[in-house]
Amino acid sequence: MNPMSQSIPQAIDYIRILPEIVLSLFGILIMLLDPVLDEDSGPRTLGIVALIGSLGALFATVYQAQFPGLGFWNMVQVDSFSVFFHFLVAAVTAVVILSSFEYMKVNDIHAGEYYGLLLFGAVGMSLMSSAVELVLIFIALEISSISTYILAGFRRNSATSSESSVKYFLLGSFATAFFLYGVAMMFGATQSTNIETIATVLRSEQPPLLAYVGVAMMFVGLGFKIAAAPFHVWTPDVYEGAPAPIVGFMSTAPKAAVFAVLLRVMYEIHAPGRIWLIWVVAALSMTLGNIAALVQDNIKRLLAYSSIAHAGYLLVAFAAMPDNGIPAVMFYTASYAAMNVGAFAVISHFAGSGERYVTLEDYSGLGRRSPLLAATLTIFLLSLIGIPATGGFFAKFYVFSAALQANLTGLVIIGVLNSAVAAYYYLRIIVFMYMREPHSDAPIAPVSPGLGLALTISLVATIYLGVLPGRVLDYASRSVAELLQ
Amino acid sequence: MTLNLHLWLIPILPLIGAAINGFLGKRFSRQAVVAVAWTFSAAAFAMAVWAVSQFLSVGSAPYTEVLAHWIRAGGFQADFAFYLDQLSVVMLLVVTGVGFLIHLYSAGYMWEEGGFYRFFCYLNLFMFFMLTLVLANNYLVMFIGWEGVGLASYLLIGFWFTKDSAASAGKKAFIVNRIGDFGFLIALFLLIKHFGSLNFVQLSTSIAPMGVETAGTGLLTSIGLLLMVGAAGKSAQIPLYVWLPDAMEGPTPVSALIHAATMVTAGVYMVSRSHFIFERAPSAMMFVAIIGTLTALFAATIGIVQTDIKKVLAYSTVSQLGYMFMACGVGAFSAGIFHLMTHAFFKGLLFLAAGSVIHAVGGEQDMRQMGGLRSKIPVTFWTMTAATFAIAGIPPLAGFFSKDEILWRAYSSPYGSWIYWLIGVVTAFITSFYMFRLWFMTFFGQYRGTAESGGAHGRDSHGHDAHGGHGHGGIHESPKVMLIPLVILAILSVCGGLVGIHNRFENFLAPVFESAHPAAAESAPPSPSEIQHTTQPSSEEEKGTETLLMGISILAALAGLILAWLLYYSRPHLPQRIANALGGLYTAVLNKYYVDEFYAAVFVKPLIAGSTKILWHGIDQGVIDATIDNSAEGAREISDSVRHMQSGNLRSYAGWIAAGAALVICYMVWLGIR
Amino acid sequence: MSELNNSILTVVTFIPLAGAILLLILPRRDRDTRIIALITSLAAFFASLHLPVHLRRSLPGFQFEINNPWISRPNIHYHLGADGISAWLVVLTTFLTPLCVLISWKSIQERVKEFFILLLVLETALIGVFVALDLFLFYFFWEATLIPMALLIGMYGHGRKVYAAVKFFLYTMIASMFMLAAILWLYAKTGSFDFTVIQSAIRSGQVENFAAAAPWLFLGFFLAFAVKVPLFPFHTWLPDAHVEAPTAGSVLLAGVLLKMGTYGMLRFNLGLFPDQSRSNAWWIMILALIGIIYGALVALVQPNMKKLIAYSSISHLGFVVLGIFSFIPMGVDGATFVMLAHGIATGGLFMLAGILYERRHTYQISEFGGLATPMPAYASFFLFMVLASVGLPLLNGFVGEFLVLSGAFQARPIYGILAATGVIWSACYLLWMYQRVFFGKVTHSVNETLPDLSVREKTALWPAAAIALLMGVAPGIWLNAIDPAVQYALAPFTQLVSKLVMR
Amino acid sequence: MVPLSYYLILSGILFACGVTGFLIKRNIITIFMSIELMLNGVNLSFVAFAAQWHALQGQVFVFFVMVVAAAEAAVGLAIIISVFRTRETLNVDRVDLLKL
Amino acid sequence: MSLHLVLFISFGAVCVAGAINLLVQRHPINSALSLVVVMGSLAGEYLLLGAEFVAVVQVIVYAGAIMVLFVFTIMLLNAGEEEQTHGSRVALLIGVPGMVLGSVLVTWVLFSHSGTGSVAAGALPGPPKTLGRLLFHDFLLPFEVTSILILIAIMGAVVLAARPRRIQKREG
Repeated sequence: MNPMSQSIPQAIDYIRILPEIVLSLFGILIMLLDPVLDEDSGPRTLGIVALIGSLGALFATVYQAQFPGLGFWNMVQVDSFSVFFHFLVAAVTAVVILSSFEYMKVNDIHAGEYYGLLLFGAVGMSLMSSAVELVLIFIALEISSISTYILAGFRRNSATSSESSVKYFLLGSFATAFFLYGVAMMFGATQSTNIETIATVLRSEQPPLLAYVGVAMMFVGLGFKIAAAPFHVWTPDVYEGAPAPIVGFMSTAPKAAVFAVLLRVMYEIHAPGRIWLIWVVAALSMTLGNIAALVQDNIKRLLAYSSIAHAGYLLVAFAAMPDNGIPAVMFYTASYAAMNVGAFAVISHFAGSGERYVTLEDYSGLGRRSPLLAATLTIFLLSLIGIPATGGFFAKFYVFSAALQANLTGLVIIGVLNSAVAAYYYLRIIVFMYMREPHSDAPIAPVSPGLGLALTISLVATIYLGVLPGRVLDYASRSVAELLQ
Repeated sequence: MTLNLHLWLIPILPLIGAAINGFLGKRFSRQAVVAVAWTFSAAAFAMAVWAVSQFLSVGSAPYTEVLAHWIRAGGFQADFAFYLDQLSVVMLLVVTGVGFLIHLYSAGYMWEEGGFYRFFCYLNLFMFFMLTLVLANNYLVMFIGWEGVGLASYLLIGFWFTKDSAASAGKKAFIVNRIGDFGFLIALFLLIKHFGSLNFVQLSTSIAPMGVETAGTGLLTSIGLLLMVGAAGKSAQIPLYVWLPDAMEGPTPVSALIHAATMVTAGVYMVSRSHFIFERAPSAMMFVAIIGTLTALFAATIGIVQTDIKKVLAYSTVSQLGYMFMACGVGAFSAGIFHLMTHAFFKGLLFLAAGSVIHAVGGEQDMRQMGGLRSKIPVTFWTMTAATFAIAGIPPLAGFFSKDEILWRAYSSPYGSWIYWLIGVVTAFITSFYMFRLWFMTFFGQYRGTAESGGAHGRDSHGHDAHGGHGHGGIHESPKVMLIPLVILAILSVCGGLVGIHNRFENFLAPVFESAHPAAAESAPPSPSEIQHTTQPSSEEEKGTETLLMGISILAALAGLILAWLLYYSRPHLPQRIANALGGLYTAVLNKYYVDEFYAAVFVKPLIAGSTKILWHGIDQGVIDATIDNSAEGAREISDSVRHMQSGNLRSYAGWIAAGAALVICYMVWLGIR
Repeated sequence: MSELNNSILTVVTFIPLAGAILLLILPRRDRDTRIIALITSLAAFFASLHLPVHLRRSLPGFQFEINNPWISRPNIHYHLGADGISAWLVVLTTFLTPLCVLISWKSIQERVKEFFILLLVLETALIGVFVALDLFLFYFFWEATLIPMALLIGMYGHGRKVYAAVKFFLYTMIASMFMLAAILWLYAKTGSFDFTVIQSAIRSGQVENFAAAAPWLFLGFFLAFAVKVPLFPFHTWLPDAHVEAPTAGSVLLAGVLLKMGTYGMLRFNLGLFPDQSRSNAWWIMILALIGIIYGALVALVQPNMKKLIAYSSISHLGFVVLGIFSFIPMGVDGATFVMLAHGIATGGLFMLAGILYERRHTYQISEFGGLATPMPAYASFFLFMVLASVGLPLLNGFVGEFLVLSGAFQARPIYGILAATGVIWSACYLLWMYQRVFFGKVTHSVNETLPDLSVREKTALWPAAAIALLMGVAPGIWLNAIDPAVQYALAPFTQLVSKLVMR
Repeated sequence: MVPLSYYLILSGILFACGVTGFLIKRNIITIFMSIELMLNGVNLSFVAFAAQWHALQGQVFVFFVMVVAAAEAAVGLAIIISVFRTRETLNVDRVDLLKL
Repeated sequence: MSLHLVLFISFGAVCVAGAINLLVQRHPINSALSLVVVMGSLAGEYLLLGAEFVAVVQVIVYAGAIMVLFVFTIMLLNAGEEEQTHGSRVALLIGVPGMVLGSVLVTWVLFSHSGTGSVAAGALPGPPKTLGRLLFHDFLLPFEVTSILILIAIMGAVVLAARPRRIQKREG
């Protein structure tokens, strides 16, 4: 089964998983440091270590990009596609770590495990994007999921946090079981768990019925992870309960990774009959997400619904034909990551200790109380609406034009109408911030340098993607060309 | 053409005056203000005289002067260009002359008023617009003046703006004029659409080849009708005359200048300016004639019972304007213009004299509060007398010639008919009756008012605060500056008619109205100008009838005089009895046939109510906004129901997922076995 | 010179933005903020004067063009250009902004910095809308105007400001979504956003199944513009927005923002879909008519001064749409001219209303009366502006309306006649309002002591008045630039006509 | 000789039971057990297919699934404990602070 | 009726019985025990298929370690009879029918379209040697990665199960 002659992995193999290695090493380092550091200075140090780790992963990714190819006997494949997602995951992790510093202090969360889990989770997500073997994909998926299960429950003293954790965990495992069953059927249908082989088998002849069911089951599992309707039900509860920075993290990085998997599974193995399945799911997600968000008063929950809607937009691109669709997806994940992480960073700062201030009412008059913070959040929200000059606009733009080129006019119309509806609830937040008088003029804590840096980064990214989206998109489409050749 | 008349200076001069007074007048002393106003109006008059003399000296060929481009868009073109021919000569002289006199007069009349500079600013502004109107060489520039004089009259009527009645009168005047302008505009659009130009000369040349629209309808007819609508608005003809009586809220000089001598005649001028259209649209002509005739009679009847001295004059103005339109309607444009001129003299005079009377009795306008003023204010009395006899048409005064000319044309012209003539004569009778009524009530009998109280009375009657402050008790003759214009105008209205003897005036204007005969004249009724020529050496029986009719109209005038003497001098108690006898009719006439009330009930109130209830509250808020808000509400409800999917119960969530999975599986299986 | 010609549009467009950024980084000191804002806007104004001055009247098509690739995929170009129409609209914008700064000098007392930043950003966006020749860029600026305006209303307005702001935002946002869809379709089929490229592609019939899609595309664009104008059924956001907006907001809203809609119709609906425009003209003109009369009648009965002016804007913009869809050069010239004239006149009226609001903090007409006595200068300015928007000859309102009406009349006489009644209505509602506010005796004792115009206010009002007069006396200055552009824009229609004639 | 489809059916039944358990059981721990049940079902089908294709990845996969299940069990039970600590109940129907 | 079939059916019967018992039992302990039964019998099925290694691991890891963990937790939290609350109509009205529909379909597919033949007992040649080679060579990476998974599991258990630090502080 393995063409390779040598029986032990070579250096090149390790390079192909270099980012993962870096991340895990730093994770372990943190775990080792955690006990020996003292209570006060500890968290900060650990945070910095973790930051270094994620940055290391970033550089490792860049370095790795020069050595495309398969590694570990067709387990992982490094191509610009995987590099893109590696980069994304590492970057998101770094920003989230930055934005976590003060959150940890305010909510005194035990830093060690927190950062460790972040890094390990990042390992899983990175692996997902590069794995070409269902076994590995499965394990990576589990790594990222389990770490996020735990992170969701990290606000130890709050009932909601543990509740969100348990809900996420049980439903997640439930979905995983589906995914697994799907894999089993795929295996049954094609005698293999390697994506390449599966692809060849499925391409060769009319795929057996078993394969269809397998795809269906896998789609259920993955659809759950990306919070696509009707498998989205967990999202609002979990996002509401989980710590704000973590929500920023798990609404972007794992999602991106799962989308990578979905791309591989759906396109590379030419899963039969994907278009209409995704069509319906996309329409459903957009509509449900946006409509439900209209009346939300808890901002975290509101953004949770909006993330469902955004998953819908992403799926629109999925439904489009690959050569335009996939770049659109990649771009969308990138810009969505930028704006959502940023938004949640602001929220996490404003929420205060124990996340007391998370309702819209609390946001009234924010424009007066701290203009800069409000302005930042406004830009992120505008990007989420899809106003030009922000990443969100081009994301939607590429998605819709891809869909139009695939003659999915109906879907585009639904999407456009949805984004019109969506404008309302994002606008509500802005209205509260600028057009309402503040209830309490309790001074807002000054933004810590870490958070400030995080906000700046995500702001710059959002604007950059909105003003000069060309390079990113070019990269994406090149990688897709590789992927599909 | 070699000679350059600098016509543009004539309107511009008053404008400069207006600008100076408008911007700086506040800081000026009254003398300075007057100086400015006089200088520029006088300059305009002088300029006009000079230009006219030049014009006549070089053989009075029509003269055009292009000052600058104005509108040039999409092939259409209208320039600031002026045009001088015999017709505009007459108007020019009348406007500048009478205008200047009234400037003189106003200085005395308004001396004590607040906002002195404002008044003269407006007055000069009016001169500017009126002259633009008169000198325009195309309809659009004419329209500038047309609207401009409307504005000026709006401002001047509302001069005492603290008085609500004055303010509303001004507004009413402007809006009613606007209704007329609407017709005017449409006419212009028609002209543009079909002839691509608004220039009088070009139009007349391009219309010249067109035949007479005997069918009674057609392009020119509709243009004519629409123009007449405009004219009716400006010259207060039925049904748009309602604004003029209210306009008497303005200071008396204004009434004299704008609402008697010049502005209100703009309609007549415009119609005769457009003669080349009307001559080819008989039915339009008939329309004009009928409107004119009816207005003449109608207004005259109202005039009988008015007690406010200015209101009487106002209605008489309306009816006189009716005469002029009657003239135009029967194709006797020159006669119309002739009457326009004489009317400018004697009606201007009447108003000024009335102003002098009011001034004398301290702001009182009700004739029942006057009487016996003959001795107290002799100059005013004599000038007034001249004017009264003139308007009544007692030969040999100005009014006689012009009115008689009109009546004769109305009878003899191919467009005319004996009905016009009959009504004309009746009107003439009524006119002389109510004019002499005014004359008798004002100057004869016992003085019924109280001058001292008059001073106080003046305050609220209109802003004559000055007269209270003036400190003079009793009735007094007006200052020189007011009397001089009276005298001049009196002379003019006595002998102004003589220019009309042996159709001199006609022949003077003939080139204008000759300029464009209808083509195929033989098929059509001969044009008035032709008539004029054929009637030049009029045959015997023609002569006979003319003299006969002349006699009748003179008799009518005298009858009016006698009747008035009877009722208001020898037997002053009679009128009341008659009034009681007539009862309902009398009150109807007294209330001006309830026309204003009618308009208010039929147009104004429904409009306001409709827009409020139906449009604003109904459609805007009731339908559109309601739809928006309801849909938003609906969206919110849907959203609320959707979020209940999130029951918070883990097992329900699992249920959703399982169901979803089932659906997906179904779909894929169906896909597979298909 | 030539390189200036190439860069001038960029300069004009981004001067205000630069000022805004400057304000952003400078510490908040209110007085300096105001002064900087004023200087910036003035600079923009003088820079913009370059356009009409150096515009070649003889050349058809766009000038001062700059066309650099911006984004490779999709190939979006930074393509700016101006013709006679847009050049003057730009100048209108840059002309009104300094006045807005002056007029809000005192009235804005808190969050001054934000206010002027928003104002300047708005100006940049507005200019951009008029000069963008890349559909994408156009849409970009189009949306960019939305946020600052909404914030201006919502943050500095009064009364139900939030409702107004949200209403304004959603109306326009949702409508422009349809335009976006249409633009995307065009891009998907032509692979370009460049206006001229798409235009030529359409005219040469290279766009596949364009015929089928054209009606929808036309509607997509039209809806976005119609809401902005606003045409009859979509107009209800305007009165609310105006009443609640701060003075400067209203001035720019009425003065420029609404023109975006009509400009869009003229440039894109006519430019890209001549046949559709022609076939849809009849109902669009009917909507415009309804707008004219309906707006006027509702204005007639408004108890609120600002609302009245707002409805009058609806009526006036109806004229513009009518003129545009008459396809007669006269009419379109007039329509463009009305855009400018209305910008000045109504802008002036709103400024005056705002001045009164500063003194009395109400717009209710019933609160006033006899104001001509305490504040004569104010009264005369007000009267002047009223006359200008009533359309008195020699003032700017007349020329445009006259051309529009005669154009409409030539196209469809009945429409022309009905529209001409607007002449009467405008006189009715404006003069009535004027009478109720200024004439008669002073009814409320508060008003007896109202101070007359201050020097600052006069400096804000004089330019507007002067321009209003100049536009009325010498419209040629504007028309000779507008006319060629219009002729060029209407070329396909005249061709169409000639084709019909040939058949 | 037994048709492999029997094994597959058995796995299907187990999986279905697991799903049912998730749907109807109230006790969180029991629900977690039903998940394990599902996983077992999956495992069985893996092995069965492996037997069919004589491909050992099937078994390897099962091995990994077990490891994952173990890890999940550890984490899951920890989570359940923390929930119990904050909520004093194991009944899912009572764990619904987060809703709508 | 071969021995193989008999054994399959008997194991299968026990297995299904256990599964159903898991569902019907009200007390978690009973459910846990019935789950053990299920797993044990599954191990039997594996043996029948000749996957000895899997069977053994099944017994050791699953029936052993994991279930012990379960029982331990149940004891720790001394969870009692589950009360009959009616929290969710959705689960019953939508979930269960969906489940039934889905499983019917899947079962049908597996039965008729699985493309599988029939095997003799112990058909799968799975000597641990080859399996080990596969595990440590081809699947080396996943194998190593599982270590991280377990690491996470440990951390998670520590974090979540440990009492909140505040409380500790209060005590100490």
